[in-house]
Amino acid sequence: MQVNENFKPLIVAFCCNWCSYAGADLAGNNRLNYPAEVKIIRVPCSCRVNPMFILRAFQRGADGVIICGCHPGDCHYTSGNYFTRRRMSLLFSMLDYLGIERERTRVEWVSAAEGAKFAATMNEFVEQVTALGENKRLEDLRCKQ
Amino acid sequence: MQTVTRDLLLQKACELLDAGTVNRVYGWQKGQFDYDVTPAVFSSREELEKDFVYNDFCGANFSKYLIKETAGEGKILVFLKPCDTYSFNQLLTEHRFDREKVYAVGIPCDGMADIRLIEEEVGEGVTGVETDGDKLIVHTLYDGDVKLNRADYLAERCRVCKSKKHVAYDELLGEDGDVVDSARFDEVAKLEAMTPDERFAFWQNELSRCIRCNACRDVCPACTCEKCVFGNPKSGVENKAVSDSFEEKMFHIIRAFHVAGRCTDCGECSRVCPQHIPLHLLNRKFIKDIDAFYGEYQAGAEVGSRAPLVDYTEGDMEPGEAVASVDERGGKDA
Amino acid sequence: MRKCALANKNALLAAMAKTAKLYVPVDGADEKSRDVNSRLAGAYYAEWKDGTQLSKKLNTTRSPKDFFFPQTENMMTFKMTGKKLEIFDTRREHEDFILFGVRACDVRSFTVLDNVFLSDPVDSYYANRRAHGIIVSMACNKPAGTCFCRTFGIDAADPEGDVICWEDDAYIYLTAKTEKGEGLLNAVADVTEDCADDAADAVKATVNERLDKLPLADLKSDAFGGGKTDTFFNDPAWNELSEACLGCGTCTFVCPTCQCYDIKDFNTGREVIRFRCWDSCMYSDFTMMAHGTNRPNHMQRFRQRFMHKLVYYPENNGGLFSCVGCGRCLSRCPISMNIVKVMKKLGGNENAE
Amino acid sequence: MQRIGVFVCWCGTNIAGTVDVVKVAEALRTEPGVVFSDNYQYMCSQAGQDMIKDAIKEHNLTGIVVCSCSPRMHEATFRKTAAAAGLNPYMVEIANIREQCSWIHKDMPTGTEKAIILGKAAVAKVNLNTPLTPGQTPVTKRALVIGGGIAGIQTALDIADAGFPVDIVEKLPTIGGKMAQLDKTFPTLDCAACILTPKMVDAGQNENIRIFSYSEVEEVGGFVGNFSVKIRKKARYVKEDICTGCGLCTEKCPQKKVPNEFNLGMDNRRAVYIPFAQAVPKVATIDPNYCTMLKTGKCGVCAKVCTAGAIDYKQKDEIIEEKYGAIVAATGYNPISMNKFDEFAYSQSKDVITSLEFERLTNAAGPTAGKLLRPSDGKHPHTIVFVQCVGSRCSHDASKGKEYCSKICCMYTAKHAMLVRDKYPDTEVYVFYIDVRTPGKAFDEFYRRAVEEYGVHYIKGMVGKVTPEGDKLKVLASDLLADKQLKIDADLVVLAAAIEPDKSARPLATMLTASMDTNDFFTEAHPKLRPVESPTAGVFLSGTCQGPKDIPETVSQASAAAAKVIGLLCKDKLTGNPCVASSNELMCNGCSSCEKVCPYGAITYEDKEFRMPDRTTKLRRVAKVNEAVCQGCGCCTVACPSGAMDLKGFANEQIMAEVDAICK
Repeated sequence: MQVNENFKPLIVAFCCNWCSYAGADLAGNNRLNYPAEVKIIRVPCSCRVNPMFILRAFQRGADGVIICGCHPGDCHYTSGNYFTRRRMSLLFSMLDYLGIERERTRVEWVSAAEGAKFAATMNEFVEQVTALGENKRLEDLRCKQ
Repeated sequence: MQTVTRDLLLQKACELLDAGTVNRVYGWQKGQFDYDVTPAVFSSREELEKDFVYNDFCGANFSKYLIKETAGEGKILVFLKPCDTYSFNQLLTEHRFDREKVYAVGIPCDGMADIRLIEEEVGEGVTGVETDGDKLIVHTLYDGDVKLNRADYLAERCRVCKSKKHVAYDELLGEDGDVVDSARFDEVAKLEAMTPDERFAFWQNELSRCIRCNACRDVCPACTCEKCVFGNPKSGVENKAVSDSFEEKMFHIIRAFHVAGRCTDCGECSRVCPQHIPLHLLNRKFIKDIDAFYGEYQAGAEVGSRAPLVDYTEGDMEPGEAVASVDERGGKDA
Repeated sequence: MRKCALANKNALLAAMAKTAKLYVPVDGADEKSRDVNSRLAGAYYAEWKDGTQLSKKLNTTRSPKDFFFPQTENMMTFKMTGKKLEIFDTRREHEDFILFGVRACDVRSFTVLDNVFLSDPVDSYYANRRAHGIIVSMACNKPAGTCFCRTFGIDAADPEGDVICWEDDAYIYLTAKTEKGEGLLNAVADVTEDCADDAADAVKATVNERLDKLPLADLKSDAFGGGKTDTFFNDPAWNELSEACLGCGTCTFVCPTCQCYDIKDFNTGREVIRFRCWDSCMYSDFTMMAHGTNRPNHMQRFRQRFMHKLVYYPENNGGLFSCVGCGRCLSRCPISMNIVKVMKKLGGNENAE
Repeated sequence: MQRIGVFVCWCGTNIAGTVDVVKVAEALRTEPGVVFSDNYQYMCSQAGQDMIKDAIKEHNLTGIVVCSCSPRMHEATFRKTAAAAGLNPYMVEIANIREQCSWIHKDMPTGTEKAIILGKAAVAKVNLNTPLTPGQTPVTKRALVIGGGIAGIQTALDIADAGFPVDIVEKLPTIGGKMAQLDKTFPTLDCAACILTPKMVDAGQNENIRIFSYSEVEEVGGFVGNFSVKIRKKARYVKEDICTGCGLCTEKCPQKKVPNEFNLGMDNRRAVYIPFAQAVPKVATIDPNYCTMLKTGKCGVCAKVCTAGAIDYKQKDEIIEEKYGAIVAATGYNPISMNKFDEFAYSQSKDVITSLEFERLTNAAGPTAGKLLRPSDGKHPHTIVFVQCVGSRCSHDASKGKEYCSKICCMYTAKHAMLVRDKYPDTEVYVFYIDVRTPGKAFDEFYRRAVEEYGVHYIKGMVGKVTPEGDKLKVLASDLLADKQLKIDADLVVLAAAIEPDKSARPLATMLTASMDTNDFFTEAHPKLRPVESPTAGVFLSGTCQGPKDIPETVSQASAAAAKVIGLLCKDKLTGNPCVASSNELMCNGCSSCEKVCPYGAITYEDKEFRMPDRTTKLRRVAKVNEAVCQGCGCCTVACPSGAMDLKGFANEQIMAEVDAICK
């Protein structure tokens, strides 16, 4: 695979309001760097993330999508992330089955106390997606410049 | 050959009509050729005697029609093959029709033939197909009568039939069968064993044929939304035609996801696809994954069962593990 | 009339391909391929390249109308810069292309489409493509069981087109019917030779003989046509006929003459692409307007499609039916409901079995 | 079309240090819908807020975007600001350009570029925002406590003390629960009855408390603040208001052979009975399963002897309907059945007993009047073996016992052992344990006293088998620390049976739409932060129905639950969160997917008639969201295949607009 050295991936991160978004805030509070390629969308719970949002992000040119929620058992709404876990397991497995690189999707549980984990996860994910290069398999050419 | 005959079904239908148990019959109506059977409502003995047919081309699953038909007055008789009964139950689970307004007669099924396979073999001049025991006699325009092994020309879904057992009926004609330990996941396992590039190429080739006619959706007994997301401009995924290769994938991923855990694997989507896209391989992937990740689950086996996507356990696999676990399984099965 | 030995068919096609992009019917996968699904999907048009094997199938699954009226077509784009709106015309002169092996029914479908798109106001998108296309038609040596082109006065033994072809065991015979056709034949003169004008008559005779024997050979269209709206519109049989229809768009999308489209906008985030795409009168949101839809139930939508083919279109187009009897809907409809069944049900005694 | 104002905050240098705020404001000015865009040093300051208010008024803004710190910080602030200027507070969106931008990026161009994108996403969202108004529902100022054990009693007393009426529903003829059966309590060894019965009397006499004893909850409808509950008051064949509790009937009743459940069947009672002397209400109850009059129509002794004329053989079950603002589950626990533990010979010998039975044997009001005598022959036992963890921590075989620790057994066994050694110093006491767990105030000291002062033999190891032989119980056990097999001839074996939630809890949870864990303990709204609330709004948890706990813990949780109830009942109206799910009836097909994932039971269905485009009508089942109950997680919106279910404030279109803006 040809790797474009200047390639900067576009990463959409869906973060639940109660844990992961707060974890991201904590990363900020502690001035923990992670790439600007990561853009966070706040959702009430990871279970609010519809597979359509993920596909939409890929359609519009995202190179990776990550969903962050409370640790299993800690969901603010008691069970939301359990549903997220099932939905995303099946969706990601399906995307993999269609030949779309599995490294472009990820679910990570990040608590409000895990600012460091949030930053580390984002650094790692960006690196992983950068290595893959541009998302070609799930792109909408009309949305490319 | 089907173990139950047209005459037996006809007799049962007339009997129930005469007794006033039902006032209509959902059955198969004969067409121009033997293979172009149309689902139809019959309301009298005369209509039935004239047009009712039961042969190797009666693959249509009537379950979904019951949503519309139970809105009418009185009870309707419906003939259900084993695989149809799963859809029947699934629709009941989703409160889609009134069970009281249906008289379900379970009928054994010996698999249904696929006219496309036959035409591919003998060419397009087919004018009729008759069944003679384990042979199909194909009448053709240019090659006379051609004899084929019936078993080789059954539809894919019938060759890997998952169940000969009826899971719902008011009355059963003939003997009930068993759930079959079928090879229906073999093709999925083969794909799983491929490299991502091969898989991508495979699906690109298949899905690029899609003409977005929506036949798969419209025939699907699990697709009973009042308004489909693909027809709703506010849904963000609405589209009438494929404008881009992305949309082919988007449509089929979303559709498969929406029926995941609810799809009974009746195979109607693949049967009706004018472009012969193996859509069942998407649905079966979800079923196979669900079985592996969360324990075996057959949608429609029981009315009221909780679909895996609206359920969870605290010890479920993490998405990363789940995807990785497919490698091991794929490798083993293939 | 010109002819070319079948052994030299590749050379003939190569010569054609030199003049313009050449599209030919091919199979989804070769017979040996394990890719059963592509094969069963049927033939389709693809660009000819040296050595491309032509499909032996009678017809393609999708009709060649795609070349003139593609499923989606961009019409223009809009761009907002700050508060300023710009409109870009995306129309470009289409390149020349040749469609090879078009069947008589499909050639007629172009006439049906022309009547709609080329009459005033002319559809410039369609006209552009049409002007640049050359139709090389091919007589149907082995019409299929589902064929009924004769019902609508189409001659599968002697199709229309810019260039007409016949094929027997040894030769392919070609004759030009239009100026465009003449031009093409001149361009392939090196790989063809002159032959008698009646050289293809034997083929024609065989085809005619076969057409006589088709299962649907007796289907008549006489009961239908312009002015018959009142005869059929309120026929109670529509309820029964439409009963099992799923309301999908399969018949519409494989139909060579269905011409309805919707115009939609796609916002890419940078610009808005205005495109048109096929629509189907079978869809519940077809021609949805602010007040709702004008055909609110499914029977009405179902009726519309067949009334349009058999009554409304002929009424507005000098009696020309907008069904060409290609049989695609017969073989592709998920529930096997089709225009033949409709005609037999509604068409009075002459179509009774 | 919206008229949006954008306000970019510098946050001193916190933002302005790495984000060119002027450029951000400039870039966002040309976004669709934006009519005003400016920046300021501190948006959250009074001056900043005034600037926003002025702009809202001056430019007739319909929505605002504040590019500032995290919404978790100042979203509420800016919503108030907007409201003060007459703008709906839910027309405010925050672009987090501090925590998620300026603080994590080092260089100005990167920070600025990202801030612009985050701002664009917020603008895109606000373009689709709609004004939201929180719903208000009145609160019925009455609470229901289900279960009349110490947990229920404490909760009821606390609520009643705060001035709110409260009803206790108890399925037995008296309140008191398990604690009434206990002898002494650890670690202070004060007598259970002495501390419990005054509370029972308090509850019985409190003007704000009604006790429905011998009653069960039959149906629960409604939602937080507005529950309506049907209570079945079972016929006790005694007029409660007339019975004086004199007990004459219970002495004269000729049916003497009824196993006494209060003493766990170790002695008998009459067919008409008062469970124990301090019962509240102190009213007799006729047991229809044993009463000759009720079974055969012949007898009537109790009616004859009752001077008050309280006996009523014709009494019927009564259904009481009442409205409540809050419901507290206090359904308690039971020791598990010993059926699956026959290695301990529970079914083979009367001298193998459970700890609760042991409590009754040592209780002065028990079958032996407090003398420790073997049930089989009434002799004094000289060797007693206590077996810990019978059915608890059974992770190796979850089908046999429970995986969890029952928490109270270590302490009550230490108590039992100590009491035996105190009263009967000639008795040898062995305790077999896996671990001894004594976390609690004065707990470990208590246990150490048992070992060190009272000479109880604590042996780490499990009892493998108990075999009755003659009048002895042969106990085969292993001593893990000494690594040897032990054989003990015991006179009495006491099993510390695991405790499990009462069987009535599961059907109750279904009625309450409250969730339970796999062990049938009620789940908390949050295991750490909301431990006495069920995820279902308005339902609270008290005592062991939520998990194993001892008396002090139960009482503190009971009071905590009461405090939560009081907090709720104090309000005249409940203001909801307007960001709740709502179902588009025209698109819903009633498939029930949403209902199945809702943790709050906020979704119900109704059959509704719809006018179709062709003017026919169609009856369809459609989902309805109870906005007072919905907490707005949005799980249902994804479960819904048609997209009929959407979440206000985080609608599909809004989130996709954000995605689009970010990916532009």
